[in-house]
Parts: sequence; structure tokens; C-alpha cells
Amino acid sequence: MAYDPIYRLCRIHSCTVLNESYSMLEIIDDEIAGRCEPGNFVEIKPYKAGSVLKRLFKPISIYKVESDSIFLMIKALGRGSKELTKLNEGDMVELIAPLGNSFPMPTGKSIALVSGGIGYPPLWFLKSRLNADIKVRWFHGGACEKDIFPCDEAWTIDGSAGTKGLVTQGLVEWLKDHPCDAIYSCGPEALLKALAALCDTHNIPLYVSMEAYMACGVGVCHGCTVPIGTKENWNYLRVCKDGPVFDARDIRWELI
Amino acid sequence: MAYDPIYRLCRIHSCTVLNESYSMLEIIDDEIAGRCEPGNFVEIKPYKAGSVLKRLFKPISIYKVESDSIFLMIKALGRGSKELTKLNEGDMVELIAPLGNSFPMPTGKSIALVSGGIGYPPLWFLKSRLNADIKVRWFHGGACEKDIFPCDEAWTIDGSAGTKGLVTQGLVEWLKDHPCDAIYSCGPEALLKALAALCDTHNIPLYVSMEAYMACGVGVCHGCTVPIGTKENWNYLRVCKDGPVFDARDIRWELI
Amino acid sequence: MNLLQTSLGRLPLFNPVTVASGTFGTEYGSFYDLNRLGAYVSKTITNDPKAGNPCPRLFETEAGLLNSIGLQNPGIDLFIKEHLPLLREKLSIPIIVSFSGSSVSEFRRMLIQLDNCVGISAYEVNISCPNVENEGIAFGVDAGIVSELVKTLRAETERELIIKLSPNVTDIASIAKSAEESGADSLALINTVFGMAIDPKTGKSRIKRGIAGYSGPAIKPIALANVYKVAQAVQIPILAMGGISTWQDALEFFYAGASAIAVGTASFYDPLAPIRCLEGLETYLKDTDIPLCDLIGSISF
Amino acid sequence: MNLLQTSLGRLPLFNPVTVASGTFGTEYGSFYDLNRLGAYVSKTITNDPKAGNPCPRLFETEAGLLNSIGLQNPGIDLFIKEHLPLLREKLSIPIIVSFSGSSVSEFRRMLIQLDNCVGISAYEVNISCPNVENEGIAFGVDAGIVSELVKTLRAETERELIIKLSPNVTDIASIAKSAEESGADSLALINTVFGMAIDPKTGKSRIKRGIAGYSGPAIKPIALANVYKVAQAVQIPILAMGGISTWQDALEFFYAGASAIAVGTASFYDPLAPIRCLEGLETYLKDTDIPLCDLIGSISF
Ligand SMILES: Cc1cc2nc3c(=O)[nH]c(=O)nc-3n(C[C@H](O)[C@H](O)[C@H](O)COP(=O)(O)OP(=O)(O)OC[C@H]3O[C@@H](n4cnc5c(N)ncnc54)[C@H](O)[C@@H]3O)c2cc1C
Ligand SMILES: Cc1cc2nc3c(=O)[nH]c(=O)nc-3n(C[C@H](O)[C@H](O)[C@H](O)COP(=O)(O)OP(=O)(O)OC[C@H]3O[C@@H](n4cnc5c(N)ncnc54)[C@H](O)[C@@H]3O)c2cc1C
Ligand SMILES: Cc1cc2nc3c(=O)[nH]c(=O)nc-3n(C[C@H](O)[C@H](O)[C@H](O)COP(=O)(O)O)c2cc1C
Ligand SMILES: Cc1cc2nc3c(=O)[nH]c(=O)nc-3n(C[C@H](O)[C@H](O)[C@H](O)COP(=O)(O)O)c2cc1C
Ligand code: FES
Ligand code: FES
Repeated sequence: MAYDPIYRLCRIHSCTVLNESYSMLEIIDDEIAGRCEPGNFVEIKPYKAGSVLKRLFKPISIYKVESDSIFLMIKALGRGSKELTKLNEGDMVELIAPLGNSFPMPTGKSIALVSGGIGYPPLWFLKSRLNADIKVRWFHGGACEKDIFPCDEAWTIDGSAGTKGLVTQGLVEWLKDHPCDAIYSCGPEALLKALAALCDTHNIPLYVSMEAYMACGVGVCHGCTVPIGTKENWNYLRVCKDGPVFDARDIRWELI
Repeated sequence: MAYDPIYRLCRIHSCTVLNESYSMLEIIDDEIAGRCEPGNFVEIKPYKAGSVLKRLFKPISIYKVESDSIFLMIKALGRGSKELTKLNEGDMVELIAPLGNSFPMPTGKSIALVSGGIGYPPLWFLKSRLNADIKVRWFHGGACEKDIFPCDEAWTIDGSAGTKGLVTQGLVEWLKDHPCDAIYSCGPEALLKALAALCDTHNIPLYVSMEAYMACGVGVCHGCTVPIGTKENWNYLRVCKDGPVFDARDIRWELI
Repeated sequence: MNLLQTSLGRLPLFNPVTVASGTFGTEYGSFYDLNRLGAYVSKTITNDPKAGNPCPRLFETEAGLLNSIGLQNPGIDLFIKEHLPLLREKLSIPIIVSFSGSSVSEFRRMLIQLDNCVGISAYEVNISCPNVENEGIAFGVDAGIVSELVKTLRAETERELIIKLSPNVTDIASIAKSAEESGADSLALINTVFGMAIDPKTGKSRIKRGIAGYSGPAIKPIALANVYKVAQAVQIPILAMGGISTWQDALEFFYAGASAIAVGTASFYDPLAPIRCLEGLETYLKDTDIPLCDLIGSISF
Repeated sequence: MNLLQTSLGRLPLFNPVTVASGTFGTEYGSFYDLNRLGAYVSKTITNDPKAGNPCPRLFETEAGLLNSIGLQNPGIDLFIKEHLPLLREKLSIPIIVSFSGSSVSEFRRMLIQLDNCVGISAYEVNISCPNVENEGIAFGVDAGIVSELVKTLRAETERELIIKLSPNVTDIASIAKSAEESGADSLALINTVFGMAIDPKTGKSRIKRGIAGYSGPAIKPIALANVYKVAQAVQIPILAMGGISTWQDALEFFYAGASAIAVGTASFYDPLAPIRCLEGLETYLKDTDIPLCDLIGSISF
């Protein structure tokens, strides 16, 4: 991590409802914005004056940084994320940011992005920071229409948007007649696992941003680990501090 | 208790801020209103659609009943009562009502009411139901100005309203040259205890509405008890179901 | 088919939703038909009438309730004479009578006296109340005494014998096993956890007696761990309680190995809690078309 | 006069606010000056490196946190070689090293190895981690073994010896007493409570390993009851923890008999929690002009 994280009270500058499940939060903070790199995430929770809310912060990827604005794209899943998507302009949040490592910038000429559901935001940020001469193909999958956002190829389980099926099907087809120097991915574990097997077969480098249940978000509790290393010599590394981005070949998928 | 209590979702018809500490809630419910007697109380808590708030109901005396309206006068003390005083018109509450026994109607011609702080509301309701030919002298005491509401004689600890001192001082003076057939009281334990001693000396019947920390409010948990009976033969009775009104002579004050 | 059908050993239950001793009474009959419950569990009675502990007896913490009632009850004679007939009159569901004693022989005498009464479907033997010194609790922490007590009671009754266990022990599984081996039909757990609260403004204990019994949502994870441990250790059914407020909470306990559940403190938060649990479970089982008994103990990792 | 002055036996503390083992790290130094704390407590180390338990290791319940880290740590050698020098470099406050072993002789060897290192002010002997099978926990539940362990360690060091106790026992007071009699300088309590949670939608344990350690606001009343019980049983000072989030929480523990407190899970809710506790206490003691030591154990009823 390049910088120490900042802990701060921030004002919600805008909160845009994207659809019934997703909202976009905008927070303005030049210092934090200046430190964010693609792959980084924030820990965030609503703030109510007078009393500390005794709930965990929620890890949310950075979706976009535009001058001093940080954008977060949040899906309402459970209690914590629902509260976040219901924030209004002017509400305050507690923020710890930026956190985690970042995606290695591609060295080749052609890459694929593969996202599933709430794996979308960090890839958008990555894409926005890529050199213009890099060819990018973005595959995005979701359960249904509301999980789908702008991309090159959309897949849904229920067929309500894009093609019906798994996003990996699209990738497999595409790889048949396209060179690919690296794949970047974020999404549910099952997706990442399938991709890892695929990339192994095709011998393509794969960088994944892992998800994990987090408590501290800053590396002290060792709650958010993934097994990293070789078959013979691995250790549990922290998604929040050693990750969230890992080289898929280092992950001991068989232990997850 | 004359009636079974009713458990029901009710709408706040109005919420009036009386001063920085006190608010008045109005709830319209003809069935409940028709069953309320002076001394009865309600168990109330805010309702949020979708999820049951896992907090105890709060016991609040009935302050006034006017046709179908039930009025509650609430002082913001801790978490529960603060939430209640912050309700708005249209908010929903869960209500269990009416609860508890009621004051015995006076048989004599001249009575005194003695209240302290949030002991005020039940005496107002009692007063409103007294026969017009009964002479009433109301002594009300509080910590400061904001605890003071319409009465015949007000006392405050800090002297910011009425006379500086304890409300019992006023009563003692008054008793010197006024006949008194009975005293009705509600307020902090210390007040009731002092009154009980006083009435014992003067041989005046005293009916007190007791306070207690409550869990169920309906008589099942035995959490809200006071020792009632003779010195030799007493038992813990429930404020919520056997009370809240007791004949002060039956209360084993020395055990409280 | 009744998807909710379950049983506590020799006691079949039409549905798994019961109520926790000491947190319930026929007063709740003002709000719904009590005969919709799987069973009714009475407040613990003792041989002699008990006045209970001095007040304050209650305090609500951030996510739970402290109580120190101290088994206030009218004693067994008055219970049999006045309370039981009333319960029989109002209820057509199984009546489970909770009782506690201060010695094995007192427990035995009480059981014999109750066994002479009609209309009792089961006994819940309370050896786990944290709020009295000489009643019950000392029994619940020692596997040897539990064994002696259960054998003694088993010899005297054909009725369902439920032993109610305390979580305040090093090894609840060994106590559960000794109750099972000695003839208990089923186990009830958990009773309250030791807890305390102090007013930071004054330094005064919130509960007059000091240490109290802790219940409610906060203890649900503790109850679940205990139920799981006991379910791994014994074959007899478990009546689970501890922080159950919703049908989803109830499901957690079924997965962990409970055959029935009891709603306790939640009734104070929501007088309809037992009925809402029941209706939620009913809908869920119908929607998924799974009988309750297929869920019991089917936790995965 | 420093109203916050306190001590844990032979270890004087400039203020009573420390942090709970395993819930803290120098990472929090990004947010405030760690040297404002009364002491720093390291995450428990074991003799050999430990990978810890499989994931998920965490789950947040209604008012607390379940964890099953399983003492993941780099082992004593790496700790001494790399971590300790870093701590010494960053910190001028007392450093308390928490460690755990799988046998009395391993505990002893570890202590001796640590005693050769400069910059350690005290040991917190962890005999109470619920998330490992062979380390620690078996020690914490048996007064006889605690006695043997503490005597052995006492013989080897002049440094402050803090014994960290488990709440998951029938009688914490007897274990505390045996630690005291065997030479412990002070006691730390409580470690986490056994807890569990299951996903009602799937029947899957929220924590891969099943039963986990429960911490946070929900366990505060339990911690307080244990601290009070132990304070009544022993003379040596108590370092209290369990759900402490605010200075008011801390006051409750001082009244119950604690000489110092540790903030654990609360740091996850509020990275500044230890500092807010400290500042709140400081203001309160100044306003009331009472030295902390006058409050300790002064509970009333
Ligand atoms: C590094 C990182 C970056 C993330 N970035 C984003 C983001 O940009 N936008 C976004 O919307 N979310 C993101 N998430 C996921 C987000 O943190 C979780 O959805 C959120 O913490 C769920 O909390 P909750 O209280 O709403 O749900 P809970 O009540 O904890 O859970 C509700 C339901 O969601 C499921 N769930 C919980 N956590 C996850 C998870 N991590 N992934 C999938 N399902 C889960 C639970 O199993 C449960 O069924 C990220 C997570 C990580 C670790
Ligand atoms: C039968 C009955 C009738 C009542 N009628 C009214 C009424 O008409 N209007 C009204 O405002 N209040 C009334 N009360 C008191 C009211 O119920 C309490 O103020 C309320 O329950 C406090 O809850 P809380 O969550 O706000 O405070 P808590 O957080 O529980 O406590 C906050 C502070 O208030 C103190 N406190 C708590 N309960 C009481 C109490 N019962 N009396 C005095 N101090 C207390 C606590 O010690 C603490 O310092 C009545 C109580 C009873 C038993
Ligand atoms: C106010 C109160 C009184 C209780 N009285 C008894 C009792 O008399 N006998 C008993 O076995 N358990 C008693 N309990 C314990 C409950 O039956 C139950 O085991 C415990 O509260 C845990 O369940 P809960 O969290 O759902 O309340 C009592 C609990 C409370 C809160
Ligand atoms: C994530 C986590 C890791 C922990 N690791 C340790 C540990 O390594 N050693 C230890 O003695 N206690 C450990 N504990 C227990 C805490 O030190 C503390 O005793 C307990 O959490 C209660 O305090 P709290 O409620 O303030 O968190 C851990 C607790 C948590 C939540
Ligand atoms: S969440 Fe605590 S180490 Fe990652
Ligand atoms: S509050 Fe439960 S009996 Fe009165």
C-alpha cells in the first residue's frame, strides 16, 4: 500500500439510485481521492451524530475518481449495504480509505475484464486508468437485468438482459479467436474459481480482486484471509491488506 | 382490571412539544379510549415497518382521554422515552392498553394531589374525572422550571419556578389549616416515601401510583414488584397488574 | 401432512413453538389464542412459596435483558389448587410444568405430588436458575448430581421428563449426557447466562442482587453454540431457547439440532412473537415443502 | 496529579486504557498516536507459526462479533526477530506480549525465550482461546493445571505475569484464585464466549469451523459479571475486557473491580475507540476530581 489510510467523517455529496438494487454514492475529499488506485477499496458506514453505531464498516470498492470526487457503487444486499444505499445528500459517513493493494497495470496489448455482480466497480476504475492503446474486452455477468451495467458483453442467469448463461461462456468463445495477455476479474468466488481453472488451461495471467468478510479492514484482525502460496508452502494472507488483488496462480483454490 | 388489554398498531395523531424535555402524544382509538380509567397506563414503543424493534415497551400513564383521543405526556429521559418524544404525526407505535388498576374515587369532600416530575400525568386524568363538588389542592414539584405544569402550588429544587424547595413542604403547611380526606400521589420513590410517613402521622389515606422498571407490562414476568402487606405477612405484588395504584399503608416502605 | 409436527421424546407436539418458563402467562391470551402454541410451559414453581428477590429486578442492556426475579412463585400447593385448574380450563395444548427444588428428595416429593394431578403432559426440571442460591443451580453444574436427580425422578413418573440446563458451565455436553443416560426424555436449554450491569453515573448495580440472568437477542449465539454441542453429544431431543425472536432464529436452532423451540424474552418485545414465529415457520415449510423433522440437525459447514 | 494513574501489580500504567490481544495492531497508528495508550498488547503468539482456521472466520451478529481466527501468527522466532523490534521502535508505552502454548513445558520455553528480549514489560498468558483445540483453552478450565502453569512461569521471570481467563467455565473465581495463589501478578478477563450462528436460508454455519468466539457489546454484561466475581475472590488487579466501547462502559468495569481495561472489538466499529475512551475518562475524572483508583471496586447496590 502506497499510503497510510485516512479515517474521516465525510459528507455524502450525492446519492443516485441506479435501479432498485444499486445506488451510487459520491464523496468529495481531495486528499483521499488523490491516493486512490484501481483495486483499492474503502471501509464505510453511516454516521449519526452523538452516538457511534456499533456495527462493522462495510468494504466497498472504489468505482471512479474524478478530480476530488470518489464514487462508490453499492448493491443493497443485507443490513449494512441497504443502509448505505439509502443515504441522502448531506448525510455523513465514516470512511477509512484508501485500503488494500491495487491491480498491476497490464504490460501486454490486449486484456479482458470479467466481472460478476458487485465485482463490476473496481474494473471500471481499472479501465478508466488504462493506457488508451490497450485493447479491452469487458464481460459482465449477473443474476438478472438489474445487475447489468455498461460493458462489451453482458450475461444473465435468467436471460433478462444480454445473453442467457454464465459470463465465462462468453469468455471461452472469445478466447478461441482473440489473443489475450491478461485477465482482470472481480466477482463471486465461483466465478473466480472457474476463471482460474480456465486461465490455467490457457496459460493467461489472471488477477482477481477477492471478496471476504471483514472486521477491521486495516489488517489487524486476520479475519479476511485467503490461502496464498504454493501447494506445499502457503499461508493465509489478508484480503484487506495483502489484497484484495492477487495473482490467481498464487491462490490455493482447492482450500477455499 | 376491568378489561383485557388490547395490543394494536396505532398512528400518532399529533405530537406536541411542550418544552425541551416534554412532549404530548395523541392517539385516536375509540375502543382503547373507552376503557381507560385514571391510574391506567399504556405500554408503548415506536414501530418501524418490516422489522420488530427488539427493545422493551415503555410504561406511560394516561394523561387525558377526550372522546376517542388518548393523550400521553412524556419526558425524554433515556433512550426509550427520547425516541417517543421525537415521534411525528403519522408515525406508528405499538400499544398495549389500557394496563393496570385505577385510583379509587374519593369518598370525602377535600383531597390533595401531590405529584413530582413525571408523576403529573395520572393525577391530571384523575382530576378530570372527579366530581365537581370535590375540593382539590394540587401540589406539583420538579427539579426546575421545565418540570412544572398547571397546578395550585408549584415547587422546584432550583427555584426556577414556583417556590424553591420540596413539594412536601407545601403540603405540610397546607395541612396545618385545611381538612384533607385523602391524598393521591405519583412521583419519585423518595417523594412517595416521605408522603407515606407524613400521611401516617396525620392519619390521612394516601393512594400512590408506583413506578417500576417493567419488562412485560402485563403481569407475567414478575419484574416490577413492590412489597405489599403487613410487616409480618407481605408479598411482592406486580406494579403493572396489581398496581400501579396502591394504598400507601399496604406498602412495606422499609423494604424498598 | 402437518409439516410442523415434531416431538420431545414421548411427547408429540403439533408444532415446535413453545414458550420459555417465567416469560409467559395466560395474560397473553388477551392477544391471541394460546392453543395455537405447540405447548405451554409454566413459570417454575418451588415447594414453598417464594417472595423472590428485592427490586430492581430488571434491566435492559444494549441487546438483552437482565433479570433477577428469584423464582417468585406461590409454591406447589397453591399452584396445584388454583393455578393448574385454571391452565387446564384455558388450554387444550400440552401443559409442561416447570419446577425446582433444593434437594434431590424435595425434587422427588414435588414430582410425586404433581404426578397425582391430571392435565400435566411433561415436567421441565429447572436445575439452572441463576437467581437463587439454594434452589436448582447447584444441581445443574455437576454431572454426578444431575445423574442422581434424573434417576430418582425417572423412577417416579411415566411422564415426559425434560431437564433444563444452564449455559454457565465448563462442559454442558457432559451434563447433557449424564441426564440422557439417567433417563431424561429430552433437554431444554439454555437458561439465562450470568450477567451484570452498573450505572456508570452512580456506580450502583442496575440489579439489586448484583449478578443476574441475561437473556434476549444478545445470547442467541451462545444458546446456538450450546444447542449444537449438546446435539452432537446426545440422542434425545432438545427444546431450544435463548434469544429466539423470529422464525429465522428458530430455523437456526433446528439446523443446530433442536426439535422444538421456546420463545422467551421476545414476548416482551413483541407480544405476538410466538405466533409470528409459528406463522413464519409454517409459511416457510409450506413454500419449500420440507417437513420440519428433515431440517433438524442438518447443519452444514 | 495524574487522575488516570493505575497499575497492574508490578506494572504501573500512566492510564488504564489498553487494547485487547488480537484486535489491535500498529496499523491503528495511522489514526492516532499509539503512545497515548496505557499499554500495547500484542496478538497472541505460539511457539510454531500457525496458519489459523479456514474461512469464513468472521460473522457479525445482532450485537456482537463471532471470530474463529485460530491464533494465526508467525511463531515466536519470527515475532522476536521481526515484530518485536518494530514494536519497540514505534512504542514508548509498556509492551505486553501475549503468548500461548500446548503444554506447560512449551509455555515455559516460550517465556524463557521472551525473557531474554528487552522491551517487554509484561506477559499476557493466553489460556483461554476458544478457537484452537490444542493450544491454551484446555489449561484455562482446570484450576489445578492453571496452578502448575503459573508456578512454573513465575519461577522463570521477574516480569509482570498476567493470566488471561476464559468465561466459558463453571467457576471462574476458583481458577482466578488458583492463579493468584500460584504467583500471577494480575488477571485479564474475559476472552471470547463460545458462540455460533447459522444462515437460516441454507443451514450453513456462518463460521467454517462451527463454534467460534463471541465478542462485542453483547458480551459486556457477561464480562462485567465475571470481573465482579473475580474481584470478589482475589486481591490482585484485573485487566478487564469484553464489549467495552465507551468511557461509560469502562467506568462500569472500574466500579466492578477492574484496575485497567482493554478495548477490543470496538476498534473495528470505531478506529478511535481507545482514544475516545481515554479522553472521556480523563474529562470525567477531572470534572468530578476523583482519582481513578478511588473508583476501583466501589460498586454499590
Ligand atoms: C474488497 C471488497 C470490495 C467490495 N466492493 C463492493 C462494491 O463496490 N459494491 C458493493 O455493492 N459491494 C462490494 N463488496 C461487498 C460488500 O462489502 C458486501 O455486499 C457487504 O459487506 C454486505 O454487507 P451487508 O451488511 O449488506 O450484508 P450481510 O447482512 O452481511 O449479508 C447479506 C447477504 O449478503 C451476503 N453477502 C455478505 N457479504 C457478501 C459479499 N462480500 N459478497 C457477496 N455476498 C455477500 C450474505 O451471505 C448474506 O446472504 C465488496 C467487498 C469486498 C470485500
Ligand atoms: C406505571 C408507570 C407510568 C409512567 N408514566 C409516565 C408518564 O406518564 N410520562 C413519562 O414521561 N414517564 C412515565 N413513566 C416513566 C417512564 O416509563 C420512564 O421514564 C421510561 O421508561 C424511561 O425509559 P428510557 O428508556 O427513556 O430510560 P432508561 O434508559 O431506562 O433510563 C434513563 C434514565 O432514567 C432513569 N429512569 C428509568 N426509568 C425511570 C423511571 N421509571 N422513573 C424515573 N427515572 C427512571 C434511569 O435510572 C436512567 O437514569 C411511567 C412509569 C411507570 C412504571
Ligand atoms: C423474566 C424472566 C424470568 C424467567 N424465569 C424463569 C423460570 O422461572 N424458570 C426457568 O426455567 N427459566 C426462567 N427464565 C429463563 C427463560 O425461560 C429462558 O431460558 C431464557 O430467558 C432464555 O431465553 P430467551 O433469551 O428467549 O428469554 C426466565 C427468564 C426471564 C427473562
Ligand atoms: C478477531 C479477534 C481476535 C482475537 N484474538 C485473540 C488473541 O489472539 N489472543 C487473545 O488472548 N484474545 C484474542 N481475542 C479476544 C480479545 O482479546 C478479547 O478478550 C475479547 O474479544 C473480548 O473483548 P471485546 O468484546 O472488547 O472484543 C480476539 C478477539 C477477536 C474479536
Ligand atoms: S479485515 Fe481484519 S485483517 Fe482484514
Ligand atoms: S412488568 Fe412483567 S410482571 Fe410487571
